[in-house]
Amino acid sequence: MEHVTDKGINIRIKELQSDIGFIKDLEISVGNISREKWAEPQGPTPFPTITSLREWDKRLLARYQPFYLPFCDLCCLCTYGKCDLTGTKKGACGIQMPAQQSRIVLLAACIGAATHISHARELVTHTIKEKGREFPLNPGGLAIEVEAPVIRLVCGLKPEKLGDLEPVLEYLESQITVLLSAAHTGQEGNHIDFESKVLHAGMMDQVGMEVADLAQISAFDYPKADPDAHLVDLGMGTVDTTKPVILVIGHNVPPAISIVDYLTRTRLSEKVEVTGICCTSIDITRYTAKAKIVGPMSWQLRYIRSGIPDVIVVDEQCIRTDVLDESELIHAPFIATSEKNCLGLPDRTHDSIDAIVQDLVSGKTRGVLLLNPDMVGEVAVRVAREIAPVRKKQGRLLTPELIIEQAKECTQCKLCRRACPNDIHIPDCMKAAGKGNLSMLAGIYDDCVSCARCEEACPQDIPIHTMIISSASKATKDETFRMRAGRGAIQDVEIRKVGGPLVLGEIPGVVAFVGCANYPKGGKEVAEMAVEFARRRYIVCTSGCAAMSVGMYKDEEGKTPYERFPGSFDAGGIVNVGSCGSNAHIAGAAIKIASVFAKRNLRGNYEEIADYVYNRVGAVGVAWGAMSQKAAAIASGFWRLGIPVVVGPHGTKYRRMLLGRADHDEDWYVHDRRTGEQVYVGPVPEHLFFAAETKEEAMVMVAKLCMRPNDTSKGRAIKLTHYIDLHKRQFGTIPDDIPLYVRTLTDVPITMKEEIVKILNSWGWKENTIPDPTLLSRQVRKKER
Amino acid sequence: MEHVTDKGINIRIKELQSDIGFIKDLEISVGNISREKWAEPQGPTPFPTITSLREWDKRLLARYQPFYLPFCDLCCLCTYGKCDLTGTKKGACGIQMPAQQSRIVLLAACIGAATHISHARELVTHTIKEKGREFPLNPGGLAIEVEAPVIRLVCGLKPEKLGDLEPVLEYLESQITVLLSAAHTGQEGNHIDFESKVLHAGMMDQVGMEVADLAQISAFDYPKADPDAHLVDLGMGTVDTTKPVILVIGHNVPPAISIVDYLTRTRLSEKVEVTGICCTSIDITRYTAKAKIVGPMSWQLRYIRSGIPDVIVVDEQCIRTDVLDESELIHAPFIATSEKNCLGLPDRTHDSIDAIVQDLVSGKTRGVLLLNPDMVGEVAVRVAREIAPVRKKQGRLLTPELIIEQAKECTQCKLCRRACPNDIHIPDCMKAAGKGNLSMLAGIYDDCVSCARCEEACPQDIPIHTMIISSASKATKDETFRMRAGRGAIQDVEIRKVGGPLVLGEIPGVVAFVGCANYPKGGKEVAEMAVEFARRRYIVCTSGCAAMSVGMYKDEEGKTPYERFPGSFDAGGIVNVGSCGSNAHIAGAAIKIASVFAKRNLRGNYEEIADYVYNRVGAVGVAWGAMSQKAAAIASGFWRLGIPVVVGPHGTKYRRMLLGRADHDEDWYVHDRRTGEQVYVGPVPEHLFFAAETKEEAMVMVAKLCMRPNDTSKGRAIKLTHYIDLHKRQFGTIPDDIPLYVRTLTDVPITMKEEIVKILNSWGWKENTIPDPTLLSRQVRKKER
Amino acid sequence: MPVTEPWQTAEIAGPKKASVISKPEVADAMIKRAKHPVLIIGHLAAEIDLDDKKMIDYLLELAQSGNIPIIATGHTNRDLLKRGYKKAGIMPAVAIGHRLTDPTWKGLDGKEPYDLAIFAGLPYYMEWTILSGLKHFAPHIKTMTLDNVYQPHASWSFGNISVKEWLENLRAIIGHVED
Amino acid sequence: MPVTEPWQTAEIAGPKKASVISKPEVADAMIKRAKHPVLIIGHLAAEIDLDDKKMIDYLLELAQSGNIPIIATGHTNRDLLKRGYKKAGIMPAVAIGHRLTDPTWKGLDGKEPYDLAIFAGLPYYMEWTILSGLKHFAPHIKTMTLDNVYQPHASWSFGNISVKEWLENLRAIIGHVED
Ligand code: SF4
Ligand code: SF4
Ligand code: SF4
Ligand code: SF4
Ligand code: SF4
Ligand code: SF4
Ligand code: SF4
Ligand code: SF4
Repeated sequence: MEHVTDKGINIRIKELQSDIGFIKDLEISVGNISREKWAEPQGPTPFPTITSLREWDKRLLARYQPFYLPFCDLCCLCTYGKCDLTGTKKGACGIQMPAQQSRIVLLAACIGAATHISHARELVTHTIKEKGREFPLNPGGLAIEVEAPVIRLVCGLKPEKLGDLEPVLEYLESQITVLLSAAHTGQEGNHIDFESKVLHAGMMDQVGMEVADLAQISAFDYPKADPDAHLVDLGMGTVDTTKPVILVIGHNVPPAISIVDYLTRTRLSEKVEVTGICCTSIDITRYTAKAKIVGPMSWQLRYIRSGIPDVIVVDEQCIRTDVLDESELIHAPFIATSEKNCLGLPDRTHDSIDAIVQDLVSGKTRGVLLLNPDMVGEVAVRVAREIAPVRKKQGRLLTPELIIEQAKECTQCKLCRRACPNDIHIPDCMKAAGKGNLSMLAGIYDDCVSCARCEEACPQDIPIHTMIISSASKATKDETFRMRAGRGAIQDVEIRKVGGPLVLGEIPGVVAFVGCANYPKGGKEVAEMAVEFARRRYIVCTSGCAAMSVGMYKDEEGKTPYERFPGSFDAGGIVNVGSCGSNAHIAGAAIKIASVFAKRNLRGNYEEIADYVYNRVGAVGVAWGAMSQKAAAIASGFWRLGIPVVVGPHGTKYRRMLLGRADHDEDWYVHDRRTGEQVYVGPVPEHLFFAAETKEEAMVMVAKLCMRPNDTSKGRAIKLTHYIDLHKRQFGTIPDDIPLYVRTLTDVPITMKEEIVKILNSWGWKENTIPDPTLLSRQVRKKER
Repeated sequence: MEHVTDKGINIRIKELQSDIGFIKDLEISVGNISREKWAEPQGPTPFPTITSLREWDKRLLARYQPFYLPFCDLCCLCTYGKCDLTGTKKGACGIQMPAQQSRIVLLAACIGAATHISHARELVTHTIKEKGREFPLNPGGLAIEVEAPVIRLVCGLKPEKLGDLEPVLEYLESQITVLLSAAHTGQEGNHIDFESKVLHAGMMDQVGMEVADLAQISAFDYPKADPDAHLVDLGMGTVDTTKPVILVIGHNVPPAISIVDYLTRTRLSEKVEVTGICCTSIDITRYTAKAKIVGPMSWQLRYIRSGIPDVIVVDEQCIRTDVLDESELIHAPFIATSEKNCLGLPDRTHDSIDAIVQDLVSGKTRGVLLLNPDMVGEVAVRVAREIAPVRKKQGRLLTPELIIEQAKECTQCKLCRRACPNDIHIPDCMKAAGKGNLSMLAGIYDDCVSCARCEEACPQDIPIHTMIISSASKATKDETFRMRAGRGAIQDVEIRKVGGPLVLGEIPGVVAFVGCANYPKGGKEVAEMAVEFARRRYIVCTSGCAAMSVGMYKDEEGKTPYERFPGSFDAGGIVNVGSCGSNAHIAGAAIKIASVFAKRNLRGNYEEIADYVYNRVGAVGVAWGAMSQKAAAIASGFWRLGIPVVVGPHGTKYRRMLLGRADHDEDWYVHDRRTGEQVYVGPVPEHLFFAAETKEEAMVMVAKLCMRPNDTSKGRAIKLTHYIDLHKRQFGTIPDDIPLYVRTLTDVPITMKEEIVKILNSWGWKENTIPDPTLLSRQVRKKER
Repeated sequence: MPVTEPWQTAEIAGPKKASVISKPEVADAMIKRAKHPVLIIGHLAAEIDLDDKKMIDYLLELAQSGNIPIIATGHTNRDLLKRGYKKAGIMPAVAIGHRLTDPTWKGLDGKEPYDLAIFAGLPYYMEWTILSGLKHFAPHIKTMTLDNVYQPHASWSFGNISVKEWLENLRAIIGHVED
Repeated sequence: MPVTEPWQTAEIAGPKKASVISKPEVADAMIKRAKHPVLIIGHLAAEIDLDDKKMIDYLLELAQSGNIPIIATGHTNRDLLKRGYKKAGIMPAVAIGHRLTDPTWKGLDGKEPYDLAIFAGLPYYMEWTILSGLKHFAPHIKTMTLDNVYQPHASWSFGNISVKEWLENLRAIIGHVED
């Protein structure tokens, strides 16, 4: 099927004075694509269909076999069901478990990609309305020439103006539609083809994220690829509770911008606190340093129940669906602002602001739906200022006495613990609390993801989660951190600088900490990992909720990682690109290494560039608390580009891993571009999607996954040093698979030479060559004889 | 968010001789929309967003409350899960069961709509490639002026050429993307808002279906709204097994057309049988009377295992995902033709046809993927002709001796029956078969949906389903029926003729039998219902698998319903509109009643027209075997238009009903357009989505659901007559809710006057007025005082 | 075949599952305790052989001896009329399910809300889905099924029991309720 | 708390569920019958108190008395080394799960395919998902868990048992395997 933008322009001039010399330079641009200004030749797959890259996918999937972890033995997707798919059983439609699981993965990836893409659509429409289609895209001023690496790569287009993004969106929407349809009963039946479609969804997602962030960076004048983007306040402790406080939650920044602009316009900026949770908070702090970030998604209940926010404004994505109820319990008026999340509220978009404010302040209505972001600022600010003195920050926290009293009601039935995703020993803590010892209960705070399932499960109606946060209220007040505002893209000059060292392996890798906050043991682990790799002079990137978790951590000197490490895309930097959608810039950086540094053609040339990234750029994504369908889509986009992703243990619930077989030598051959020979390069990277059991295992794996066939010996030695060192520290031994990663003796880290050579010898290791690696036979310059 | 087609056209002329009088009539059309030729004024909601019709939806959903039937107590959509949502428990994202169930309904509706829309995209792209963007849309020649009622209504566009359909598709794809995103964790949280989004998905689906069918009717020159469309062969018994036989399965006709065209071109039409299952067979018989329809979706295993097909060609949708394996077992080469359903096969699209044919015939490859439909004809025909003499129709049917032998292996463990969706008493039949009596086993054939779950469950590996169809092989051979080819749209002149009687109630209703073959007791019940209502002079419509089931039935004289009843959209007609996607014409007919007959403005005027249809057009959809996500989407489209849908008992697995409360008087008031008064009109129609337990219950309900507030007394009396008569026949009594449906004494059927008046009196019934009904206060001409 | 597994193998319900009616007394007690029980009979009751009678005959006996109102779903009323029983309410199964979720609904007889809904004779999967709806959304009502298969979404259900056992149980319940 | 319900309430598995190790002899028999068993120990084994020792101490004892090779997942090896055990293979849990689905894989020791995989000490939900993968895709292998919670996807699992009962069972198994 062809893509939507392949559309004719039909110009008919009925009567025209015959001499057409009168008209010169008639330029008709549709959807404003600047088609003709780009000299780079078009590659083989601009606007790829869902099968255009199937061969590439199959190559990856042959190395990285899906290991399915069915989340349920059944399928319940149509009225023939439920069908029992245990083992090799077929459902009524003939499907078997591998295809069914990959079908669910596809559904998740489609939901995730649709979320980013529809958000991109929203931002583009909004910014076009504000700035016009001709408004130039500007993610980094003069520092950036390749303004949209992902769009260039995938679509073969070079967008220059906001309007240029529209045909890209049309393409994405058409692909989501066709991908989603493949999940219909009796469509795709093969799991590898489903997986290929998952990768396509991921690629669409990546394009969608780039579209969205390009639009908002340009239109809202965010930091433009600035390594020194300003620092912002982070944490509940930073909120000035003496002021009226507005809380924004979600991912779509225009309503929050409307609040900030209204405050500026009315000179009330110093009078009202604007605080945020999730990506809206990241994006609003890209817009103004005055806003504050409370924390990642999992801070919603904590913050709301504290009673601090006076008005709650939600937009879209990752918002607890019960915030409306929670806001009511603290008597905070509520404003929903998204078509996608109407929460049953009355649509007051066409009412007068006075009337809306009055109804919210008087409590006549618990909440309103305002679909025009421009109204939100005035309504939210006026309501916050009027209600704050009345509310008096009324929250739900309990005094120690009340906690103890409640804890005494506990019957030790354990249902809370059995409902807790992290199997937290709540009953033990209750027992202690009942006896007056609240420290155990408070100790839960760090590991708790604030899902409140414990409360839901308790037959005694004990307000467990409230008790946890109440007993930890000191910890809450201590949450005063600084975080670097999302800088957006990576500069071309940074790429030029690190391109060589990265591709040769001398910078040991790029490690991106991204994704949500479904952590097995709290967010601290993310910060620890980030610091560890920054200290080891990897390039560390962050985004979204993970970027906040990285910031919620202080070293001995009281410095947060953002204060301690520079924000540049360089060895030892910690680079916060921005919100979830800013992940596109991390992919973009990898792509730009192929283009800006290695001068490969980008345009519509996906396979070659992915092959380049896969074989040369030692990048790894870590989504330690990956929770959402968006996270699934984001990961899929990285996989297709050949970048492995490590998730935490909850990530096994994504239903499958993509794992290599280091013991299958035959899986790890590449073509040498120079000679055309097939060369064994070892299992680098060993896995494409991997769930680690513990932080320690994750770190060792990350170090290992940074190796690439293209590493020079010097680079490989550096990478091996980190891998071996981490392995020793975390597991107590030297890894036993070292020989797989040593191609020539010069690969061996000098400091460990003796030890390693002994191992090599005992394995019967033989020296090998270091090729100019590629998986694509067409990349070979000199054909194999 | 604005829709995608709201896109500027930017014309810049740099140097033009100043006198612009030189250019006259410069027409630039983008995407070829013929914007300016339509005099009808634009209504309030062209290209509605996902909230534009929220108020209308809320009105419907207040009357028809969702009754959720959770298919599982859990949610497993993200890695916080699984979450236990039993009762009022919240998941880790805060969601509760009603929202979760409606979220799953939304997912299903999105998948269904995406399936139709991406198929429409495929057909439009294909036909444009063949015929060009300027090719005129022509669904009915001069008989049809309102060529695209749904598109006109929803989009406010009047498409005239194939190219005009593209912006419609862009709009649909953008809406699917945003709707799907609402299912992301932490987006929509309110069940009524989810349901509103479901309705939006259904409306998108309806537009998509219309786009697809318009394109194919026009480009492939199908019967054009022809009541006398040709009759075609239907049933396994009609296949000439002495010839090579090609089987096409699915929904996308171009590969099948390529087969027929190749046969024509090579003068082999008489030498090869082209047979089909599911909608591709419907559509290929719209193209040529020579093709044969084997049966609905559930005939796949039956037909393949019979060994008759020599080559199997699949395209997309509702295809068993194990047809590839099944084809291998009968040594039939296999051709997949859809990007959406690649089945892991090697893509041979760019190979030579000779090589492909050779590999398929030699068995070197079990199957190929051909993504260019134009290649399929030659490959399929040549392979069929070469392989047929070798295969010798080798099937898998068993002799009676072998059946008995196998049956003796049965241990009576009952796992087969426990796996059977229809709880069929297989173990008893096995016992009998083991003793040599095959009639019970053969008796299963009619009720069996051929899902083969029994076989999958059997620990003895008894080929249960094969035994069923083998023992019923006589029944199979007797499957020789005739069915009217899909006629497509309804003519304006037909609408003009029946509009009055329908709206006044004198034609008692339109009953549409649509959807899949997941029947509780075989397809015969569908035919029986269709005949019953045609006999009662309702207008009966059919489409898709249901249209085949209606045809697989003979009366005492050996006539099928299509032979017995005329094909005109008139009282007593049985109108096969075509494939599943042709359902748009049934909606279109309802819409045209408002427009062609009642002269209401269509253009972008959804709410008013839906209000019209809901209050005046006594139409009911029956999807007795509704199985798929498409069926869910189709139903949703009808609901938003105010047309109730009845499904079979398996339909409860769609997770919710939309049911009215006849006992809540306050629910059933309308505005009288003339007076503005609120008038009680009774529960008409009582339900919007209803699963019937039995055919008998369904028929009574259908008759009841045909009543509308606008019925004249004469019309109401006729409708009541049918309702009461059916109730008496099926349930043995006069219904006890008659008083709800009698507004004035003239409503009472004369023949039953005495009986009914007695009931009325015992209820304390009071006479009421018959309003000019509407749910929309803005429709009131004279405002209420 | 395990007693407390769903009869249709794949119809796994979730964490909250029906208690098994291990002996007739359990059912008796429930019925007797109920202030306003109702017996909902699906069309299969007239098709299923039980001894030399049909299942519906036993259900009818139960209703009459226990003075329990009957709601006939599907076309069951026809079979009740054949047996001379004219008092049944007629209502589709999904509609009665829906009404039962409304705690203010006073029943077909308008007396008071039903507090025990006894199901029998519906297609397994349809009874399953409706009982699921009630489990989640009708906390004010207890549900019971008298089919001989385990319905996990009910409050009480027989296990998957043999026809013989079933018959014994039904007879016992009828006897007790009469007492 | 019902013994054969999943420990995490919502982790409903499906129709095929683990047999409960009702007494230590059941586990013994399985272990003894196995030609090439393997013990996979997750990091929680070193965190969970059992009596005055840690769970890992008992597992180690079992491995040594039964001569069962150990694979350490997560960072468990650190804790094994602390206890002087140096022979453990090190492999992440998902990787070992994946390898086990390959019937030709000869194990970390290269001897012959494992036929019994004993899991212990992984986070409940992660053990759950991996055991699910094995239930579906490693029909050639039996799986067992020695945690004190019910893992429905295993072939054999304890029920949700008390620490006391668990300890008794583990001790008995260790004793028997030694025999
Ligand atoms: S797939 Fe999910 S929703 Fe479906 S039955 Fe399994 S747990 Fe329930
Ligand atoms: S989609 Fe297939 S496996 Fe799933 S319920 Fe339907 S028939 Fe069964
Ligand atoms: S709120 Fe915290 S303690 Fe409670 S279930 Fe969720 S993670 Fe566990
Ligand atoms: S669920 Fe409630 S009563 Fe039970 S152990 Fe937890 S806190 Fe105690
Ligand atoms: S990181 Fe995850 S939870 Fe956080 S905003 Fe992004 S998708 Fe949501
Ligand atoms: S989407 Fe919500 S209810 Fe579902 S698994 Fe995730 S957190 Fe639980
Ligand atoms: S193939 Fe027929 S008999 Fe077998 S399980 Fe399916 S419907 Fe029942
Ligand atoms: S599953 Fe097989 S063995 Fe069991 S009753 Fe059915 S046919 Fe007999």
